[in-house]
Amino acid sequence: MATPVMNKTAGAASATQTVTLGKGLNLGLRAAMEADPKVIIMGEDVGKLGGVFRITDGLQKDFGEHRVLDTPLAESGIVGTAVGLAIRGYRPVCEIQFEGFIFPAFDQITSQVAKMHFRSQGRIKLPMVIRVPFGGGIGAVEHHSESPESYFSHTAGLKVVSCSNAVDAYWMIQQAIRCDDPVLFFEPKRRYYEKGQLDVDAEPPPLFASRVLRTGDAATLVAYGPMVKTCLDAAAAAAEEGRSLEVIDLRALSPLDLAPVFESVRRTGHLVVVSEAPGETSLSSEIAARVQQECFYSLEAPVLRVTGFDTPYPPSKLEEDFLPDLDRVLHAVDRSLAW
Amino acid sequence: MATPVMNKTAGAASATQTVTLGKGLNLGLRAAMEADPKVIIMGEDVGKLGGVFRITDGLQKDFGEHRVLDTPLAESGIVGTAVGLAIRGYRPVCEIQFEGFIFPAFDQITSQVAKMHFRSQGRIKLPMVIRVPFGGGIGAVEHHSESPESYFSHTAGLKVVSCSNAVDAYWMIQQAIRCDDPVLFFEPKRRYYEKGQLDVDAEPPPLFASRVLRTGDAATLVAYGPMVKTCLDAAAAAAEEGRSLEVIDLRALSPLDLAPVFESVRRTGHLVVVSEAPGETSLSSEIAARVQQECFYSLEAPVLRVTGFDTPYPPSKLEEDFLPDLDRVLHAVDRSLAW
Amino acid sequence: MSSPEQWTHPEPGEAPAATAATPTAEQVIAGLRATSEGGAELVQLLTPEGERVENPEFDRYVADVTAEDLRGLYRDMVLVRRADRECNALQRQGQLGIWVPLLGQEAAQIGAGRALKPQDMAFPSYREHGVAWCRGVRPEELLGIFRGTDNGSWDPIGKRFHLYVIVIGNQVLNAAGYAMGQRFDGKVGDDDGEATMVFFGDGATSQGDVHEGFVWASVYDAPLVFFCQNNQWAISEPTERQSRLPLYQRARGYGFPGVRVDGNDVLASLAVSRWALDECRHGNGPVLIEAYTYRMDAHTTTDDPTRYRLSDELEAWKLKDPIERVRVHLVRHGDADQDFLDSVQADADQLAAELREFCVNMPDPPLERMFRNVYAEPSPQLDAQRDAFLEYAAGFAGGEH
Amino acid sequence: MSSPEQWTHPEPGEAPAATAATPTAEQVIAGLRATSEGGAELVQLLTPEGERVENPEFDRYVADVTAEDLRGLYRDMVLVRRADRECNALQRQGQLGIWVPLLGQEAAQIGAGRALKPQDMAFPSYREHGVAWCRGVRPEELLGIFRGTDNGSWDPIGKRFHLYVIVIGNQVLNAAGYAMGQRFDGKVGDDDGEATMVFFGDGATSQGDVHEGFVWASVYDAPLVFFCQNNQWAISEPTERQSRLPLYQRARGYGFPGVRVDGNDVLASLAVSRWALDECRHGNGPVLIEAYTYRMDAHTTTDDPTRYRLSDELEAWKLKDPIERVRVHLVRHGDADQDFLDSVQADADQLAAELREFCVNMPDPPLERMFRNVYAEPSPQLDAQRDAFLEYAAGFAGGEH
Ligand SMILES: Cc1ncc(C[n+]2csc(CCOP(=O)(O)OP(=O)(O)O)c2C)c(N)n1
Ligand SMILES: Cc1ncc(C[n+]2csc(CCOP(=O)(O)OP(=O)(O)O)c2C)c(N)n1
Ligand SMILES: [Mg+2]
Ligand SMILES: [Mg+2]
Repeated sequence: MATPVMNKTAGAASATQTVTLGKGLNLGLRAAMEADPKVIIMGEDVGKLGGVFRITDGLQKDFGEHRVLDTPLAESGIVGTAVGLAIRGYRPVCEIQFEGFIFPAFDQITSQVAKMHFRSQGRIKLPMVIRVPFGGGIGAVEHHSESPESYFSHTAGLKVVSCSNAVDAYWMIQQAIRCDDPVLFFEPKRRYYEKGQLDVDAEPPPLFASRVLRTGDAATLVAYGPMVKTCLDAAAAAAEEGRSLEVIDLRALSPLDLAPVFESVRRTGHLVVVSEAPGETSLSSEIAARVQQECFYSLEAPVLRVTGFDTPYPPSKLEEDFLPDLDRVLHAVDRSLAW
Repeated sequence: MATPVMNKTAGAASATQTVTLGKGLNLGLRAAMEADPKVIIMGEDVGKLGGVFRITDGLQKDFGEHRVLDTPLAESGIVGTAVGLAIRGYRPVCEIQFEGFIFPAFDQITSQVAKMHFRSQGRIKLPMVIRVPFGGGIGAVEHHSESPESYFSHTAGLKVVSCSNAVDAYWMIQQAIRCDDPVLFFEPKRRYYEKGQLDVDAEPPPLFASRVLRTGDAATLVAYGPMVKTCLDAAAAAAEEGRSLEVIDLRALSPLDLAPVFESVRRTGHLVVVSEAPGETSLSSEIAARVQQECFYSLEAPVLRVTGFDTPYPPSKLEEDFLPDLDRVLHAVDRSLAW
Repeated sequence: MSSPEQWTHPEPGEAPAATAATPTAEQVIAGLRATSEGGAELVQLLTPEGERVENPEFDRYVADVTAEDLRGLYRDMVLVRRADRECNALQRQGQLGIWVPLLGQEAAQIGAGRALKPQDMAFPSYREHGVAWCRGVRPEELLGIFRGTDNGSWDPIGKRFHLYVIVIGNQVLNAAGYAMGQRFDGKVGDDDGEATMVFFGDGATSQGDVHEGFVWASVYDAPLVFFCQNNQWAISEPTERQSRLPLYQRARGYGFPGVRVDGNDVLASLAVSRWALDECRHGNGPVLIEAYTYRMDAHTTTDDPTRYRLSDELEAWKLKDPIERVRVHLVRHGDADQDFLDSVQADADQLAAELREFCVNMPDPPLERMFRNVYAEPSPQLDAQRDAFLEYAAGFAGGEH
Repeated sequence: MSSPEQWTHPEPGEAPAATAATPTAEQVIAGLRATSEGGAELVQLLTPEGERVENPEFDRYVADVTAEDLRGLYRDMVLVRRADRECNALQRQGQLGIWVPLLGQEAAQIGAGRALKPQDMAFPSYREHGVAWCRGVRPEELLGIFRGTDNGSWDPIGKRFHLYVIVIGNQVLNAAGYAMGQRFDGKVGDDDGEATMVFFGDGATSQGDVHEGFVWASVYDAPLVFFCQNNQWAISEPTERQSRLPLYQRARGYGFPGVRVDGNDVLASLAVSRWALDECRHGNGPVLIEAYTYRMDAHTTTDDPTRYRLSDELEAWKLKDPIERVRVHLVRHGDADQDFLDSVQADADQLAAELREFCVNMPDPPLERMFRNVYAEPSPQLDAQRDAFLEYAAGFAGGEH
């Protein structure tokens, strides 16, 4: 599946290189644009500026203004015109500057993007990607640190993914662009500068598959996006206390790939789901609901959730208390094991 | 709390009367407008037409065009101007014509309505109500039969309620209007014509409280809005087979009032949650997640959910298969009891 | 309505006329005049009495229209009206869940629809049965939407006629994007260029998406014709609830042309639409057309107009019926005899009969349809749901399913 | 930019000038001219050289402005610029997480802010530090937003200055609703009438909410002044990405006045704002003002303008500095001596010193703040979350919290 791109980029980039998550996205976008002339990028400030996070850095210079569009300032317009371009045969990649600004586009996403293939009985495909930098921890002002992914995983017709590291970032963005379904692509902005070892000749795992990043038998930790690193750190700390935790990166938020989670929980009997989003009616609720049903007899304690609180995202001086951290994750593990 | 209204309407209406759910809302809106001159109604076609469901029938005629506003055709405009009117001291009641058309207003609701009180450190109150006819079963075209309540129960800062019968409709709409928080008010459109016995002199229960509508000991059914009647019918059918089911009407969708549910599940050991909304990342997920944690040792079977499928709402000829019905509810009860 | 000139060069101290909730007498009069006449800048080629009036700007766009062509336009209008009335009756008889009447807007839609070239694309709202007809979409293909069996059964790509869109305004942005694509593909610039036409109503002009469509189309020079059918009403709300100015003047704020055409004059609608599409296919888009017409029936079969408008208004508009003026013109010029009129009527009746026959025999969709085409690539989660449900449903041994 | 006249009466066959992704040479020139001059209809009372030019329409609105008043406006601008620079420095030194510079827009904001009467309401975006100053909001009260301790600590009701709004366009609809309320309350119609002014940028004009604000305000005759600061840039995007026409002309599509004022001329901004507010308080709203100005610093402290604009542009605008022209005017007319200028500078330095002192001593908010004021009426669910978390946090014995 990844073949055409790999060949192309293999030439462009050295076999293995150290890249940040942000750079992985940038390289992945470049590879996708080289692989398919129908791939275009649209958004605010994605051109000369390269986006406020520089994820599209250099792309307009190399691919031109008709493939990297600095659009007018309106998100419904960005997504709504992308729908038309996709119908016309393009594969638009829309950048939403910060997750808090996706809501003006919510109507186009729920009413048109999510339903087009269904309502056209499969005659229209909408191969479009909506990139959304999300999550907190960067000391930003309002609307720049939220986690709205649950709104989209509740919306049938959309596929939703989130990358947690540089290597996944490089592959997942290309796979999302090649996917014939509309994909919401959530990028953990606080992890844009985390480094990873990228081998562009490697064979990537499928896009909609969760992955066990660390094996363990005492309890299972499930997370996605920015919280994956938090969970890996927690597992490392727990290991020092002789407690082995399994860590699973969901990667696919909708449809969920929970088989590895069920398998893990059947072994450990304990599950802690970690997410920055407020817990109420969230993705973490869905995971808890599914696991308690699938693993009813294996669970030695209820599925516990470590999430943001059911409040608006607080002023940034308070965010480290709002966001799940290593201590809160381990505290939940303790509670689960002591249940 | 309800006193001023009761006195006013007691004069207007006879002690006990038979009213439909829609009429209960109409009388409740009238009572609220009589009780407080700051209450205004805004929406599309709410004036002369009285709304497409006639819920505001006669109100513009009696209260004037400055208290019942036929607005331009744009939902963000309706909600966004209502925010300003609320800041100015009004208590706007916005009508969204059908739930499928609330999405253009989603940005104003999540970014301004939900956060205003928090971000102003309590200096600004937004006592506004957004009325949303929701749910299916009426043989309508696209966007007229959906159940978007989960988007709002996931949004901190909003309060969300849904009425299931004529008497609750009359009281709950008045209580929502008197509430100093923004309230999303979901009306089960397929039940607008269900009748109830309204006594305007009765003392209504609090707004944000769930209620046990039928007691039983074999299993617990939890629902809200249109599915409450479905559950009551299922319980009646089960009773004939000598199986007593408890039925709880949530009424408050956010914040949830789950104490009665926990209490019930501790007795029955079995819970089936019923909702028309697609199950993925929904209110039904949240309830399952909370109950499995609170009642871990009481549950004799996992919390089961009977919901709409994870698909766009289908063409109406298929809706009776999409929507949970008596059979699917009892089928789930059987599975739970046989677990 | 008030002339815009007084606002384009504002004089301090001078006041805009109030046009809000409670209109002034002057406005009521202006409004009524507008409603009966369409204002000074209305483009009209055929009067309600069937007189052909000269128009130096737009005549050239219909100079090639022969009597044969005019008979064709007449036939189109008679047939789509007949189909519309049949569907209305089918709804009354319980064969359709709801119907959205076209009655009164035939000329606006046939004029626009016939101006479209094969390579052009059209994005309808939900009332464009006449445009559908011109794009080769059979009335039968619309029925599923209203009977609840599907969301429209035509191929939107093959017919170059997008699916109906119900969320007011959404399609305007989708059309702007499609038109941008036509330009990016280098399909704009000469007589063979491509263009797109998007349809929406007077009420829709208030939606943010329509504004954003104006912004995108103008900054990207998209070959897009905004075809606004001002049928005077958005369900129960008159156009005054949406705008102070005639809607075609909205374009002045964006820097592209806006024209008001008599939407009950099929020849004028054809001419202005051809002009607008030509502008677009040559790279001079976008263009806004306000087709000034009237919704002669209810908003939908579930609506009750007697609650909000006077029958006099309807009577006034009946005198400007879009079909009648063409018939009178054809007959007066000896371009149509009774045989022709009868044959058209016969064709219309046959169309209606076929439509009814088709409708009453439409099968219900199979259960699996619910789970089909949710995604283009498989979703194991959804497949599992489907299998479980089909197994459950099978349990009823077809009893109630 | 191209004159709108050519569009208001479209000639078939005549083409709108292309203004899209790749502008024509003619446009580049027009654009540059506009950028350096602001176009023919620019209202200017004080030239960059400090010359007072006559304006028959707007002079009357500043006829009462004394030398004392002008010194006050000068002082306002010097102080808000000094505060702005201090905050910029505080961000560089890590005392603020981010800062949104006002630099260059002092005249537009002080002119508008001083035109507001006590009974008027203002809805800012996020760059309105100068307007805040005029509403009696101390710079200290803005700091929490940028330091991350709160979302603004002033009382928006008491100061009649709403909280900053970051989601582009949202506040325009909120302001329209507030202004409707002023009218519904009968507070419109005479010199003591109330009005509302809402602030937004050039980029914001593309948002659906801004359009809907135009629609609502016009159909409800809301006493609302739309004050658009066109500072030429929306982060990295020039105004050409948002519109073909000068932004003040957008009002032509809605039927209310639109005026372009020299946003670097505090006297002109004051005059035009007073006129617009008067129109509104007398019931003749809404009105659009485009304050033609320039963002002399980065979009925010995290932005790097060198990636997208030439320094020449900045140099050209420095010649039109909003403060300098007033200083020159005052001195030339002997209305200000060195002592005055020095005293203003001293006041500015003291303000900056107090601001810094305040900033570095700002306490972090308490944990409970996170759970406070989410609702006006209690939420048992949230209270339980708070109690559990506070108990958990206490477990760390204040160690890391
Ligand atoms: C976003 C949205 N809001 C509300 C509705 C409900 N609705 C359906 S048609 C209509 C009126 C539309 O009026 P207009 O745009 O003039 O088109 P017309 O029906 O007159 O052809 C309304 C309010 C909708 N379909 N979409
Ligand atoms: C809805 C929304 N989309 C995107 C952003 C990110 N953003 C912040 S400021 C800005 C540019 C605004 O430009 P303009 O309206 O001209 O105001 P200025 O900053 O120049 O004062 C953008 C895109 C936002 N805050 N809100
Ligand atoms: Mg209409
Ligand atoms: Mg700007």
